[in-house]
Amino acid sequence: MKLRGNTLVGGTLIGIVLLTAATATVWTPYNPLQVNLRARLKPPSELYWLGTDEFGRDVLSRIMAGAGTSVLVALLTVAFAVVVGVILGVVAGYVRGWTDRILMAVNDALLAFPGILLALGVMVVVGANKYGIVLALGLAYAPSVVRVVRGTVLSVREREYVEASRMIGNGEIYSMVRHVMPNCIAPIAVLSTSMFGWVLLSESALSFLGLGVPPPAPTWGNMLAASRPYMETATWLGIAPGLCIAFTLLGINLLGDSLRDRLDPRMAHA
Amino acid sequence: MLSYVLRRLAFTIPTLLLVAMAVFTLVRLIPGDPVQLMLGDAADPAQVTEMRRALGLEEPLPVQFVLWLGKVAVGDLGKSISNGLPVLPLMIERFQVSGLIVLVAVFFAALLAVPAGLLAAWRQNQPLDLAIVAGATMLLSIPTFWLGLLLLLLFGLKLGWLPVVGYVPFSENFGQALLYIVLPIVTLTMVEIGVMTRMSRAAAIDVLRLDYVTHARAKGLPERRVLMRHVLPNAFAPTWTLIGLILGHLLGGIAVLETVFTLPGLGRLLVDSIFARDYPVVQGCLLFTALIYVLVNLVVDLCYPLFDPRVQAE
Amino acid sequence: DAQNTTIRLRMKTDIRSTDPGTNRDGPTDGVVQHMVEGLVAFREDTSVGPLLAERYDVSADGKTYTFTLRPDVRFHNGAPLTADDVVWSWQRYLDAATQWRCRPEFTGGLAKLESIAKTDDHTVVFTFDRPSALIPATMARVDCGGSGSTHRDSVGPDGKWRDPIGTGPFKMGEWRRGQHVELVRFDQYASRDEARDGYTGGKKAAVDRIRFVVIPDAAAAKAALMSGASDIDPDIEPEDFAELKARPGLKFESATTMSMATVIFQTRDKVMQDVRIRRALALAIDTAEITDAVTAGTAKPNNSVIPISSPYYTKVQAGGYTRDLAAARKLLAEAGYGGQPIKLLANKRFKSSFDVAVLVQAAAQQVGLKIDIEVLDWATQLDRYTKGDFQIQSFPYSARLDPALSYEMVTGPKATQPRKVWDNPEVEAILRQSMQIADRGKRQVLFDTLHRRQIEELPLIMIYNEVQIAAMRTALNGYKAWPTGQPRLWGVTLN
Amino acid sequence: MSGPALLTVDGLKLRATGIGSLVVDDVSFSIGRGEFLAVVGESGSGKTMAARAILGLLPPAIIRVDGRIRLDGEDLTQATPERLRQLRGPAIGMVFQEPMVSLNPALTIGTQMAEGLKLHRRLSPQEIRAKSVAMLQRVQIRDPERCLAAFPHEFSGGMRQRIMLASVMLLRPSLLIADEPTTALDTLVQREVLDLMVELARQEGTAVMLITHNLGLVARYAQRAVVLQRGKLVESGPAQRILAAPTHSYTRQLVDALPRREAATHRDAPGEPVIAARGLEVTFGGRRRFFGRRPSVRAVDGVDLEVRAGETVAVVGGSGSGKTTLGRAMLRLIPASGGQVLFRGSDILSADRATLRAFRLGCQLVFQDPYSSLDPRMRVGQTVAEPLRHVPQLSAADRERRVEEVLEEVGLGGFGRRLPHELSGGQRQRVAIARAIVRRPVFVVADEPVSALDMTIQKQVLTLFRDLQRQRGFACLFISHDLAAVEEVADRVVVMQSGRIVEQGSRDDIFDRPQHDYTKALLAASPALDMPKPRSSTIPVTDLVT
Ligand SMILES: Nc1ncnc2c1ncn2[C@@H]1O[C@H](COP(=O)(O)OP(=O)(O)OP(=O)(O)O)[C@@H](O)[C@H]1O
Ligand SMILES: Nc1ncnc2c1ncn2[C@@H]1O[C@H](COP(=O)(O)OP(=O)(O)OP(=O)(O)O)[C@@H](O)[C@H]1O
Ligand SMILES: [Mg+2]
Ligand SMILES: [Mg+2]
Repeated sequence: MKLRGNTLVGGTLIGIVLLTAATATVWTPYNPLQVNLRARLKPPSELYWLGTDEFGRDVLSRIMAGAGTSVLVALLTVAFAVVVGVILGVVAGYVRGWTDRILMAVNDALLAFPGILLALGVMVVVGANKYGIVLALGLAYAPSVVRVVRGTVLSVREREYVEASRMIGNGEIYSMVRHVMPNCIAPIAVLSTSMFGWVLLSESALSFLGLGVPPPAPTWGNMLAASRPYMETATWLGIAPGLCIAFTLLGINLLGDSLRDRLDPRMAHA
Repeated sequence: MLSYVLRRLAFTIPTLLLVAMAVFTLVRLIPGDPVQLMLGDAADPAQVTEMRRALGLEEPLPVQFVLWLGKVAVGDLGKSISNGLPVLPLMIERFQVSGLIVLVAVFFAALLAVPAGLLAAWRQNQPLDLAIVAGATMLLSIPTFWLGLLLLLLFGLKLGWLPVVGYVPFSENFGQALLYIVLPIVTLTMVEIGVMTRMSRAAAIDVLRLDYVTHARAKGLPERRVLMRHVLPNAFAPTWTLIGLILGHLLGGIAVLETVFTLPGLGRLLVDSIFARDYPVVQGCLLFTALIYVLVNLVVDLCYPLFDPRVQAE
Repeated sequence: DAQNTTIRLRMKTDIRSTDPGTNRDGPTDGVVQHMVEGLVAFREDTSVGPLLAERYDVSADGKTYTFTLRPDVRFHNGAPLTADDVVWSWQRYLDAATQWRCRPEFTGGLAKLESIAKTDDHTVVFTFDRPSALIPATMARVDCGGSGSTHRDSVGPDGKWRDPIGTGPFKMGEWRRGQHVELVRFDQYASRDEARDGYTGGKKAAVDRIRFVVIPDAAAAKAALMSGASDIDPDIEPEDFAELKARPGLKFESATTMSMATVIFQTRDKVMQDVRIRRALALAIDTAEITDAVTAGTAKPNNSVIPISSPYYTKVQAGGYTRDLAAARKLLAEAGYGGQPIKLLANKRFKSSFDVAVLVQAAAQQVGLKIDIEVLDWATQLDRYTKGDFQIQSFPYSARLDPALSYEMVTGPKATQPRKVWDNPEVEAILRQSMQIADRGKRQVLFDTLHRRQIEELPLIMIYNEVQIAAMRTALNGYKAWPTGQPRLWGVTLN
Repeated sequence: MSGPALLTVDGLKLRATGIGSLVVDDVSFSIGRGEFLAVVGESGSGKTMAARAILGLLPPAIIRVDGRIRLDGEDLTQATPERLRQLRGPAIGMVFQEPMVSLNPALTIGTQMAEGLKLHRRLSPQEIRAKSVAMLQRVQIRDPERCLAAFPHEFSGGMRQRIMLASVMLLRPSLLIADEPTTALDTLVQREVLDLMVELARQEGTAVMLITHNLGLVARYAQRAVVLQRGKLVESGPAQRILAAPTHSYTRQLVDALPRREAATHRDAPGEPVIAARGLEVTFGGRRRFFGRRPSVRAVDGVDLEVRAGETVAVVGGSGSGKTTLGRAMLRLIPASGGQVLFRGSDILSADRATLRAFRLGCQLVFQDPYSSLDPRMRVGQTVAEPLRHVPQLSAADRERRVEEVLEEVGLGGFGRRLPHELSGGQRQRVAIARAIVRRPVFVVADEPVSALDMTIQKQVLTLFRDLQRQRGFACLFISHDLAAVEEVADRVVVMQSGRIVEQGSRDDIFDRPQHDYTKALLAASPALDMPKPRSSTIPVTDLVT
């Protein structure tokens, strides 16, 4: 099977991110947590390739050290939201009736909750730790997945091949898993890759509720958020994590698209 | 149809009740106390208790809940702890700001994103597609505050075309109001374009390979018409669901945007109230957004058969 | 045109109400103080002077205060200020239903206000159950609304607060919630003859209107200032100072305020109860360096609870900790500290709180103290503070204009008030003494003792007093920053 | 050939990129104005692809590697996309093979019909509407006004096919390509539709390229015919000549395979009915509108029917008469609004789970629209293997063998790795058949199972059915418009009209002594009956497998 451009570019980008994360576990140019008040807000130079932040910490080191955490948190959150969302969405859309109504009532209730409140609630329940953010954001995003999946299922379940599956004597659950779900892939793929980006960005928003990755450990999200007051005076502070997020997202999208094409046998020869 | 709508509306009641109950418990469960915040580091314990009693916060929770619910049932959402104003008019006033921005922005976003997605799907894996996908992805990875501030600095400060802070209601001065609201709308539109583009692209790719598209082409329809008339309606369903979601989400939460552009909107009210532990306002806002949410989704569901007539409205 | 000048001043948050000293916060006080005035008020140097009173006399036993009102003062509705109005205002304050913030002070906390009586139209007599040096200062307290006198029409027939009808240089204009509060010049304002001095002295308004514009976002506020959408931002972020300074058309005014950035300890905590560990931390940090980094070089370090701008701040108070890593390590070893992690609470609502936390953590690491930062939202942190449920906090204290009040903020019995960080009966006794006597020299001695004990016992590490920098357009003349941190727009002109 | 050639196809070669083989291999033919050309051939021989190549609408996986296509002297292979677009519709009209998937589910029939006219002819909306209604009337759609406002899924297979035909013919193209346009039509409508095409050819000089398996139609309507086999053109010439005296062996096989009546297999004492419908009624509620609802349609109206073990009951009747609905209702795929369906004596409309499951495992359906009934993401092998999940104690290897066997039986050996969209229409139909019979059910509803198959494969499939019936004794409800096929396989025949059974009886009774006028008309209109029955037929069916 020939490698297409998208796959190559996407794979390279993600590869770089993973490689960076792996490298950071053994080596970074400086200690990413090392405060150096004499070298505050230094622009990029030979000494500090990406400059330093308001505490004189090396931005490059922090970018590297933050890669792993950022990606892991985003990955876990998306996985949580998608798994929960797809299961409930498919069930609601496929079974319909009262199950659907009850699920949707709860779902809509959850949807109406702002992330901050959910996060504060989660904080109380699970305490302040890294996984709190996964839970909080996962809970915030899962209802959207439920809605989108349910919508698609509503239309897919009317297709004749689902009827055919029932005709064969396949159980409803099997039909859901085998025939309905694969044909809902497209919107789920889009939503989950987009969500990946949202999590990378909003992870920092929650860090001030005690839910984020505990400071001073860097993540791209909290680096970006912290760069805000220096948007004009120390542009590099925001640009570095911003570009990292953008390229990771682009990589994931490209890779996701080509993966989807590959998973979709209809596209194999196109 | 009418009975269906009524039935659906009846189903909003359990949802709202659920929201009411959850919000009520949650806001009281999380640490922090409005009175404490008001009195700050100089709080005198006795005074705290007294003020809490005056606000009705010293009653047992179930009693508070029932009292509150009873008032809500007759349309009284209570008064803000922060500034003593009745919650309902406060919310409605703020909602007019957020609602307008969100509706217009989502409308424009859809107007731009859906055709862009179609175009990308149509030229799948070609340079145009790659450009659109890359653009959408970039937009997805720019935080609202960043983009908003950038636009603010560019158009407000560098070019001086638009005012930097503030808000004027449309009822007061239409032209002025427009100036104040342009940037927030543009920002929000750009932020929402990303995901919508990708959603419509994905759906369109699926539809484009169906036979009726080929058949439409066999009729000699121009590609534009094939895309707009034959692909779009069938590919629109997931995007439509998404629009419903975005609308619902945003109506309750464009706090960041409202902060950057200094707009007195509902999102800021809600977030400020959460941080101030202003229970009545939080409860009211959430009940309100939940209601809006349910209504938006009802409309979304009602419109569903328009795109896929095979799906019956139950 | 000059006929209709408006000064637009940036506010971070909307005001909570216009009722002095009740439903309030910093910005609320700032706005309300333009409209209402009390009998006394703070001077520039944080001493107390008369405002509505022409003068006041204290009886020998210190229990009776006689205020003589200025004769020409008028309320915003044109009515002259009389002793009745003062009595009415105070009765309202002392009514529990009003929820006046400082009511506890006057119902026994500081002293019990036993009676307020008018002797004639321009004389009011306050009688307390015991003497206290702090009575005038408390009456002047900004967070008490300056105990402002208002006309009874400020309250509706239902007893609810409407708009303030005060005697200040500006009267209520329009309040657009979430957007701005506009005040209009009070043309019949009877100013004192002296020059402007804190909240008292000459207070004649020089512009027609002032508008307090709510701009929560610092970046937006900066843009507003640079684009001319606001005329003055009385409290810019320190990190913006350098950038704004480079801009033409702007000028600056700064003053060291009395609010404090501190690191407080829970001395009942298993680990933190050992003073050697607290001292190790104090020796590990370089207060000057932290202050410099957090405030972008604008503030000066201060290890004393007494603010630098206080007249009681002397050489003694300037004595604090000096960094000594070796000593710190030694202390830790002596204390048998085994590397157990210590939680440091901070918040991002006050950026300095978080920044201080990060720097303290980094400093602690150098001597082997393992500190984990936990960031909370402000309400949660405050709750933990109030309950005393923490090990260390990076905590911002609000301004207290009298040293005794500053110490009062941190000391007290933990049993009844868990938020107090310094629980020592001896210290409390000294403090009580400092509150009763009025003699400046004697008080200084007491405060010096308190300072030495604070350095010794280490219930908290005071780091610096916030410097407030106001940035304004060069067209704005006559604005002056002062230690309360509150803006004052009388006497300010806009060309 | 009458007049100069309108369309010339010269040395056309099409390659499937995925598989790498030529699906059309050096095919040349031409059509003159007003000429009626029949394209016949094996299922999967490349007829559809050749036709789509003319329009320049090949699926992405198929590329033209060689050959020229000229229309009126203009080389279409060199034309710009814009030029091609202009030609499509008014110059070349094509009716696609699978009407079910060629109509846009989201648009009303009216919109879809009006589109072409709006684009290519300057007409007012009223005129467009009038023309649409008239054309729908011509193809015998009842209540055409209502039809315009309805959505595709509300129509029967045959109705959709007619709608497709109508919408293409509305434009009066100079070249009409009709890819098996009558597979879902009853003989009466079929005749009407083809007469319409002939009329077009006569009046407007339209050249008609008719792709079909129905040799009866070829004989009756076509002037010339070309025969395709495995992508190659094996014979061409005047239609009558080819049918009467085929020269190529494949053509001979085709003609020989024409169905003919065999002795009804009145099996050893037909036992209990496997399945029976009693007073079955199905009503479609009509679509909800914003206010009120549309009047409902009673698609099946009080039907009594029994199918016994080992018996094939054919259901014939007009398009839209409720055959599919009846079949689906008997399988409980759509809710019945009245009556009973008894499976081995117990009513399955009110059955409990266990009974229902036994019923599901015992019964199968060959969908009228095979394409939609195949999961687009599943390979042929997976699709056919799926029913075997429910056969206990079947090893993976056994299962695979069984799948291979069945695919072989329907002539799809080696197609296991293909996906539905990589198949021809007839191949898809066979996948659907294979799926239905792989588990050896006791009752099958076969809805037009051979409509897209050429004669040789049709024969093979029908033989397969009969063999299974003989060996396993399964019962079959055989829904078909193809009276010749019915005549070959049915034991009993049921004639439906407007949801009611108007006549039923043994095959011989119905074919030889029809009572009802409708039955008589249907039989009279069957083109296959016009054909002289070929006599020699000794080639074993299995040799014909591709
Ligand atoms: N996308 C594809 N990839 C690979 N092979 C394909 C694809 N589409 C069609 N084919 C193959 O091309 C051949 C020709 O298909 P075509 O649809 O033209 O057959 P046909 O003559 O119309 O048959 P039928 O009478 O069954 O409709 C078939 O063998 C089919 O399997
Ligand atoms: N979902 C539906 N909604 C409304 N009407 C329907 C629906 N499905 C079928 N019908 C109507 O029911 C009638 C019978 O349809 P059915 O599909 O059973 O016909 P058929 O006999 O199988 O025809 P054909 O031979 O053309 O396939 C038709 O008039 C059709 O319009
Ligand atoms: Mg074909
Ligand atoms: Mg049918």
